[in-house]
Amino acid sequence: MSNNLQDKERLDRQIIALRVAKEFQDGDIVNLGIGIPMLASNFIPEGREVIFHAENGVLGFGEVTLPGEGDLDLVNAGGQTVKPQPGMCFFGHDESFVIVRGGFLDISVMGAYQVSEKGDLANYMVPERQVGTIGGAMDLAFGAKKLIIAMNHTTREGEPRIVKKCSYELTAPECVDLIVTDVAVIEVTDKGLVLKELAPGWTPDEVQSITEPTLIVDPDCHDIELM
Amino acid sequence: MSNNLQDKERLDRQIIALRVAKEFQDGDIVNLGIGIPMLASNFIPEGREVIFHAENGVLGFGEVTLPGEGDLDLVNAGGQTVKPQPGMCFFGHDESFVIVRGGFLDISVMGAYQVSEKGDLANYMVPERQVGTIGGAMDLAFGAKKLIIAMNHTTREGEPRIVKKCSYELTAPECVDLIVTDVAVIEVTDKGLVLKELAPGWTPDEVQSITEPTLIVDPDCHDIELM
Amino acid sequence: MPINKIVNSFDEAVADIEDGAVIMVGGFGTVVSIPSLLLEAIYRKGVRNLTTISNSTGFGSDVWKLQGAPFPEDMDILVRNERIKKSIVSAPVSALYVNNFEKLLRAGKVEIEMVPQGTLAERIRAAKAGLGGVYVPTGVGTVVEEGKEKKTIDGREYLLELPIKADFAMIHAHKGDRWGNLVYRGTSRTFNPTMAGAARITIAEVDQIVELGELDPECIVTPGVYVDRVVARPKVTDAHEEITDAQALESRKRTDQEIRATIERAEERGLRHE
Amino acid sequence: MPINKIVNSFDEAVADIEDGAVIMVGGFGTVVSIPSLLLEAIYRKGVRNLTTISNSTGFGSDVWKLQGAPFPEDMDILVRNERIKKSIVSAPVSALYVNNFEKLLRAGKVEIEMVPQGTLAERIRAAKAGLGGVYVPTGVGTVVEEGKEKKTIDGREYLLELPIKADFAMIHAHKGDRWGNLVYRGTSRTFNPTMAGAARITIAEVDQIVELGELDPECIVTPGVYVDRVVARPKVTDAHEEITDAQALESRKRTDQEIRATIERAEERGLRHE
Repeated sequence: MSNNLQDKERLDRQIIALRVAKEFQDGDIVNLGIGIPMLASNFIPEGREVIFHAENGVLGFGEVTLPGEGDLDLVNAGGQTVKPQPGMCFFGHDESFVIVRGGFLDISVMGAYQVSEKGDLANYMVPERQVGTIGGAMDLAFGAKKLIIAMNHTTREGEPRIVKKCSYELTAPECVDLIVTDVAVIEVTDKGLVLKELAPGWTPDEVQSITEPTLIVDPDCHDIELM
Repeated sequence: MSNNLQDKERLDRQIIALRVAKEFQDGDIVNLGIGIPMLASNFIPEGREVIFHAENGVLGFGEVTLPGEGDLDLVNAGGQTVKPQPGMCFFGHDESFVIVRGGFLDISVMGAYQVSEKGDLANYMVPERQVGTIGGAMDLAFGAKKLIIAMNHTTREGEPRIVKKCSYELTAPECVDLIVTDVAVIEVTDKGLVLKELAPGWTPDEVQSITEPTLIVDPDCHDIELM
Repeated sequence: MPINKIVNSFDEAVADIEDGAVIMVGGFGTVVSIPSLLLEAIYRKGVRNLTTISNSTGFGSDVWKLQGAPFPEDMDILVRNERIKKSIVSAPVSALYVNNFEKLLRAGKVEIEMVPQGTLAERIRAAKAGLGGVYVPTGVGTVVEEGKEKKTIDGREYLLELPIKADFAMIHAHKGDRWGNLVYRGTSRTFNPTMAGAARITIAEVDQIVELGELDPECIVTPGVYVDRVVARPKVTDAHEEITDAQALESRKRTDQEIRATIERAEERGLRHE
Repeated sequence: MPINKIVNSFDEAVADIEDGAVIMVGGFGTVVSIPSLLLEAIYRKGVRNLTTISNSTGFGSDVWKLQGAPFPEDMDILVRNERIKKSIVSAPVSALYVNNFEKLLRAGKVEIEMVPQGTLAERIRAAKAGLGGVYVPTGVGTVVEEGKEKKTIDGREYLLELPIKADFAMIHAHKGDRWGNLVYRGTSRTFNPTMAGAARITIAEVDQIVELGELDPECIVTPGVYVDRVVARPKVTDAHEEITDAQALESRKRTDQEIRATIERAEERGLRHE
């Protein structure tokens, strides 16, 4: 990869989250993973009502509270205190994963180490340490109707994270629907990976050069849309 | 069978229920089937605290209300309104049968058409109509720690209900622990059926004469004890 | 747009239920636990050849009218009007009398799959929970095991029981809100929360619709995520008949006398009681 | 005799837990959902070679002390003191730092069976529900399927997952009564109600013991039938630190600024936002 791409400006975490949030439709039940995904809760499109699920047993909670405020018995799956909201309800872990595995989540958003061209996901085994934490990720990957991955397009070393075949342990095969990175929005389709949107200043060729599988450039490929 | 046995005085339903209730130990979780078993709730031994379960989703309800009184949303499995009681709680059918199948019931009491010498139970298929209702009986027979059958010793026609092998469809094999009839109390053991108690005026030979399998007469066999 | 699962009429709530649909119907024995007005509405709609999943086949509205029930229909409205092709059921007939379902059964007009009550609940939950099946001990060594895979696990035999999924689940709850959150009343939960979410579309008939936030989040039994439509029963003035004091006293006296008489009879017969 | 499941001390509550016991421990990430004092008590008792079943392996009391938690112990008390022979767990290590469990793992001092979180919950429920096993889709095509029976049901592949049963389940609840009925608080239910009843003996650590009848029968989450012992935490005065208005305002301003800044940055970069 050319060094100039390494230095080229990419979207930051907040803007990735902002783009992810545009996927939330009215009435969607959404689970947000730790990290960039959780930031998306700040950017629900105006006028849409979205219900958040957290695997620790809550549906319909509100925004994250100020640090140190909030009730410790009202937290999201990342342990952040959140605000109560009308319509919210609580349940235990078995029920929480009936909701996940039973297909009641419209959208699950999580991070990834690698995504393959078939939509295989690898995000639980910490590569350099050869240990991992499956946690709720595997159930979410198998259960959610739509799985969105929010991640940086390449590793710190500049290696592609979107690969032909995952070299890390799989979280789930053929589960990813949409990949939102710091340089592009890519849809996983039966025909392959379709490049739909680009970070400002990026060209399809540049994105391709840091992506292992061949991308299908959507005829309508355009700058990332945030509205 | 001799006619004089047919005419010999037997225990009535209420007294059978009274005898059954003597089995309830302090703290037992008990499910009572429709009919004679439900009558047992009137005769909990003095000073013992027993918690009743009904498969429609309640634990810890109180006594049956007066007819026409009571709350229609607080009924036992037979549809009789019962009184609320401190400690009571409600749940749905899945949870109710987790309790049954999971082995949380100390005692289940139900009626029967036939019980075999191995403790096989037949109580769901209405013999003369060749139709039946499994209902909750099968789960209760498989799940309860102790299964007590309360029934008349013979059919209306005087045929034994305690048989070598059930001729009716089984509810569950080898599940019965104790049989309380209108003439005897019989324990199902690995060695066979043990005659433990007799209705007043009845002899072991008389009970044997209306029982198909051979009874082992307990050395301590005595009149039915109600205390 | 705010999420709003509330629909305005029972006919609207069942408008997309077609001939041949697979429907779950919540409740247990007594009519108060049953989605009576949804049952009436699909009867009115005239759909036929239904496959129904329910605990029982109903006692019929006549029984419940005698009790003064304001909404007296149960499964029998579909049974007696011959709308059912197949019934997956735990308690199809009565030991005490020949019910309408038994008549259809004898006439060869309905198919039946009888399922132990706990297995029925577990199979319905399995559908909701996205499971492929569950190994259940209930029924081993009985007619229930016919045609089922049997497996010994940890020294005990189990039957493979498959999920039961429906096109529509019709349930009854006490209160509901616009997100579909539900609470029930007393022993009337029964199969209702179990079935919520086990069908493509879950329709809840509620006594009362409340504002979002009125239901205590600690006490919501069915999370709204399982529910697609909520429809309210018309309000009824409390039709519950007041029992007069004289009647109550008389009845209580009878019960007490019976208990005392039993103990006396036992003692007369030489049975000690304390 | 009235039923009374209340025991008077944490040491008494765990007195019969022996070396080599299989124990379930409720809770999730944050310490408020965890039976901290029961964990302390079994640590004090000195038992070793435990098999533990839990969601995670703990962050350690230092983290929670910083947050001002009055009862700061989590699973780490058993991990760092090397009391665990085998851990059946969903979230054993952290992506952010090397925790004590990972150190033991690297040193070969602990065995691990890692289970997807939903499968862990379902396997625990299966034990409680008397099931022989459940077919779960999660994990097909991953390392989770190793050594497991795979079955295609209705066109989808599932893994046979077996029940996880324990000798003791240690859980945390908000309030309990002498029958063992329990209610929880907010998001602190987690694995606690799931594990209640899945062991030979279930021990509930509660914030408060209440009189029988004080808990609303419509809102009891764990029926007492699943619980064998109830033990109360000592009362604490509300240690929750009051945030000053100035701090709150400052923090709120920061968050708002960040959101606005994000949108501005997006627009500067030519990304329309509305």
